[in-house]
Amino acid sequence: MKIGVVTFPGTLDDRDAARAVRIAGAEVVNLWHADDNLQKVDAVVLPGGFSYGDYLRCGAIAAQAPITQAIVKAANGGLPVLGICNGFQVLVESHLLPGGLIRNEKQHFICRDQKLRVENVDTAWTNQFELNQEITIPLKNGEGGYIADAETLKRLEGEGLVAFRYLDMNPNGSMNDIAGLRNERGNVVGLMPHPEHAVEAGFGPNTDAAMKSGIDGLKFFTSVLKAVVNA
Amino acid sequence: MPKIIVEVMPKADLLDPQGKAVANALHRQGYGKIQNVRIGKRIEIHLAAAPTEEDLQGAREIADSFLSNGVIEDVVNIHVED
Amino acid sequence: MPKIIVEVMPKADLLDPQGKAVANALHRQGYGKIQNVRIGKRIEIHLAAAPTEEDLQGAREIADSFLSNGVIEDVVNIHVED
Amino acid sequence: MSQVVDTTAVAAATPDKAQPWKELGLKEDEYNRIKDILGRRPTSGELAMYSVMWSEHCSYKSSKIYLRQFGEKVTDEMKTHLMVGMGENAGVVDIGEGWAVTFKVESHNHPSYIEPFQGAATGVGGIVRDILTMGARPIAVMDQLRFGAVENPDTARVVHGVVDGISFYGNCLGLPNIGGETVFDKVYQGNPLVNALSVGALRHEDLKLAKASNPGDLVILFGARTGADGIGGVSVLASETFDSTGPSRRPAVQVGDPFAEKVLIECCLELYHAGVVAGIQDLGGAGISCATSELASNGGAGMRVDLEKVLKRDESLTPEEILMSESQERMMGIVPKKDLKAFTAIVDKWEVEYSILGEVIGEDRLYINWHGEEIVNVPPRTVAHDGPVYERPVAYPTWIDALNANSVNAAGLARAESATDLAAQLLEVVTSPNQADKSWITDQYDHYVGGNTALSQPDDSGMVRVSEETGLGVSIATDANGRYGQLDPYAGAQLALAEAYRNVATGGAVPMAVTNCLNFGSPENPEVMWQFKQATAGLADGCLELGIPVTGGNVSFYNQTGDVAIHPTPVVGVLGVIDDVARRVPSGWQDQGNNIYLLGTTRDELDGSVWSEVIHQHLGGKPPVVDLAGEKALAELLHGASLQGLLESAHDLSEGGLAQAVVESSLRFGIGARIWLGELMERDGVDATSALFSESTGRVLVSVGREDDVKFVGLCEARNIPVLRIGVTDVKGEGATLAIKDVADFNLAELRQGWTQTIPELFG
Ligand SMILES: Nc1ncnc2c1ncn2[C@@H]1O[C@H](COP(=O)(O)OP(=O)(O)O)[C@@H](O)[C@H]1O
Ligand SMILES: [Mg+2]
Repeated sequence: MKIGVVTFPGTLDDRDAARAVRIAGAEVVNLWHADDNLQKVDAVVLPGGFSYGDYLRCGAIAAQAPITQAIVKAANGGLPVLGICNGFQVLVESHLLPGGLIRNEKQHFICRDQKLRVENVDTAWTNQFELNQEITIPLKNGEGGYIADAETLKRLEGEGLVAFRYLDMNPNGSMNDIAGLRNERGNVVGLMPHPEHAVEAGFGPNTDAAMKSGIDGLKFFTSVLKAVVNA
Repeated sequence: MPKIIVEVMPKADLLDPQGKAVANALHRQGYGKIQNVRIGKRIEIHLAAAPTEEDLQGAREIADSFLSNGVIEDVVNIHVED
Repeated sequence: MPKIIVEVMPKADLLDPQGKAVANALHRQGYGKIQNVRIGKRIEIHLAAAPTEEDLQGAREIADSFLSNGVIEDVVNIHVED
Repeated sequence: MSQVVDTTAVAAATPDKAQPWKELGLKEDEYNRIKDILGRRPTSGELAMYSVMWSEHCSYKSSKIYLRQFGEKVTDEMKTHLMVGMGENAGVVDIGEGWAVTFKVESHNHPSYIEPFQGAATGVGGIVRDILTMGARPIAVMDQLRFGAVENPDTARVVHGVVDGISFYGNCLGLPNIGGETVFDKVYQGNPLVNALSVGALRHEDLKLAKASNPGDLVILFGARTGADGIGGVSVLASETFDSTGPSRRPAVQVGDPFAEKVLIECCLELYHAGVVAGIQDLGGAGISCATSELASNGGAGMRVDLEKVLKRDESLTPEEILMSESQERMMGIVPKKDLKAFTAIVDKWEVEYSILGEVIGEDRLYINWHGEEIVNVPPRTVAHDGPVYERPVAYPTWIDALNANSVNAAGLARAESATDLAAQLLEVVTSPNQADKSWITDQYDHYVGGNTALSQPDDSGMVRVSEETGLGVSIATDANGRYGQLDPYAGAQLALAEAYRNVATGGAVPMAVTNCLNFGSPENPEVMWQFKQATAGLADGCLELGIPVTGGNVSFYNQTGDVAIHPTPVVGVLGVIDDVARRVPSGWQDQGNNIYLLGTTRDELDGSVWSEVIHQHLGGKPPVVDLAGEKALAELLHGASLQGLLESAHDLSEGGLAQAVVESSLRFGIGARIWLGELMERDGVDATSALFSESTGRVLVSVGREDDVKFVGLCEARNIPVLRIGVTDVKGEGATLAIKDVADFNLAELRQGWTQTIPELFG
């Protein structure tokens, strides 16, 4: 199975995303922003970072890239796409997911181990979780405040499109504690926190069991393997 | 050098944490009269020659499609300066 | 509601990375005529009543001392809107 | 500077033309020396070059004679792992398995006071480019910060700007921040210190040196365009002190673009990998003046450059300004003609702009033309390496004997009388700004990116995995204590070295090499020069005794306002190697029911301590005794113990003494403990105040699983390291407490509340 990992100029977590894909047992295909060929991948990860410096608006310039255009087309055709942090911002700027992401309420970049509730397990990227499972993965962003107008929020909640919600504390002032979204079809998922930083014991968040041993993020990647096989 | 100025502001009914932070700071400094602060962008597009009507048309398109995100922002003003 | 608008731009002879990135993006999109882009801030100060002369004076002070960083930015314009 | 071009011909024809050498920071004899070298007056372009390159910042003219010791006081043994020593952009250390690392710490103090955000941001950018020029991939950064007093209104401006700047630039580069220092002291009010460290990893065969030695190779400037940023910044910033009276010369600041630098990193690594560059030099202070003269001088060759070919952001720049511009995110590559096509293919791929400025020549000359007219014609060495060298006057400070005499005991500072006193003082110490939790700062830094961070804040050292196959990794700790430095700069430097060395050892790594950033006042003040002389001697002697070489560093002088200098602040960074980062040891208890041992001896050493500062606002006496042999034995013990997997945790004792260490060890993972001081006080003959707050060196607090007790104690006794069981770890979670017998039972939740709220309350 082949999973594409996109690199824009300024992408930072592409190596981490590739590592996560490998640990999950899939083959990594590096996708370059300037290409518009998805090389027959079975799924795509848009990793975190500061594509194009996050200038103008996070993800806005990356949303214009040829590879993004190709991904949008394929996503509308059902290709599983995961947007992490800056990747989530790209999905929002490409209107694959609604709303917007703005500067954190406290105005500072924040890096912490963040507790989330998985509110949606029938997507390509969450099917290995249990409904309402509580997970901890790293969060690190300066512009992760989710906003949307009233009716959009109503629709998101009504149609159960909120995939992840912040628990214990809302780190960036996101409306309704929204940490991540899914699309109607469930193939596109975006979130601010970083599952790819919680896939290898020794380098993840602390758990009660042992320091840095958290690997809750791995299920994102094993989920898509299952989804693709069943598809 | 002639410029097209595009002004973008966060949508009125959406929160603007940056503006809020500044407003609070100003209140702490004693500027009680200030009700609210909102912070947007002022974007200068520099051109070699005075813009033609179609340059302006182009600018309007860029402003809506790229320089602003209609979901969370409004383009409040586009004008020419030189 | 009456507003004082403060416009702040990066100093002309300093690098504006944001403007540069946007200009490059626009060039990639085929807007060759665009020579340069610079991005600054448009700050709206909302007031309850039409600003008095001293409100404006206050705004000028805030603009220089707080809303802009004189080392790297210039206040290019302050005006009233309602 | 003149708009009509001042060519070498014009210069020869108008020998008596008045030139602004003074305004450019040159001394008269330096100006005359330039004339002797050239046999005529310099052109304005040459004057610009010499003035920046001969500034203190670039030429090290006041420190050179002392820095030599770092290269001289070394044994062959110490050199065995050294692939590149001092003098290059950064030293390179062989860490085995075909891997090498390069690391260096540098200051960006003055710019960070003028414009804290951009100053700190470009400080990070600069050190990362240094690492890159060695052919290494940067893998982590650290930041060493000194701010003014927390109560001073200007401090918040600097703190917010500096932390935002480091966060903005480092995070956007995708480099994990694995540690640093934060200190508040009024002596840094007008002179905050912003030091930044970067470490990079490379395969042995990928090692590069920035030099131009092959005639015919092309000289290519690539990266950002050249603008008016920080013109004259180097000479002005590094050779003028801030004087509240009199007009302070504020230079044009530099604005950083971390995105451009991230792209540059990937681009340069691809250029190295493709083997299409002979060398790459970064452009930092002194910009093109520095890059051209250093590349040529390093390569023992010359260069011919057409300056008008430089891509400019602003067409009005004069040639002198172009030579001095400090625009960031630029690199100069030396490219064999045959590789030009491959080179341009790669830079184009990364959408990096470039322009071919000229080529390397066999002749020992640097020619720079401006639209065909010769504006520079100099021997490159005289600009880059043969600058002035001063043996500045040195004077034993008139005030220091009195300061040393005024010890805690001589001053009769009241010690804690009762358990209540001790408990109150402990809380006051651990919640004081310098001892309180630094998460408000470190939570603004990405320590996850890369997926290789094994240790970071709040542990004693930062540790990153280098080889994903074997787990081979490196760790770094940095330290400096300005108060100790003020009491005794020789000891102060060794204490910084000892603590950084210990902090690497507690993590489980083996100390290997040293970098340093020496922050001092004005070298023109003989007493400051004495402090510098003492500190460098202390550091060099200390490294020799510990057997680890200094691989590079940086000097920052003129950190003073008026004639008041900062405390001598020699930031020392120690690099350690660990065969498998899975073995790393955290600084806090990990489990209930483990035994807590204190290694080392506690003396009545409160002079210069946090206790004397926080409880009595006192500074006087002599700093703690340094015992480097003891530190070495301790480090070997810790390594042995961690190899056998005996250590659940290890935390060194430093500022705040045992009190600080037990509190931090408990709060690390929220695990309680019961501690008793009686046996310690009895064995070492100290009172409770010293037991808790003394800052005696060579001490580490470890926790060991019950089953490993005998083994561990045996190990200590075999190496005759003083070992004493002073407690046992307790339950975690709800109601967990740190119970210190005859002091108090501290509820961990309340303790954490106090320890974590100090900094946010001040700056949040
Ligand atoms: N400015 C900073 N940037 C990054 N890490 C920091 C900074 N300041 C403090 N730290 C981290 O906080 C922890 C405590 O700092 P400190 O008490 O100085 O450690 P130590 O006493 O071992 O020198 C360490 O892990 C250190 O790396
Ligand atoms: Mg320590």
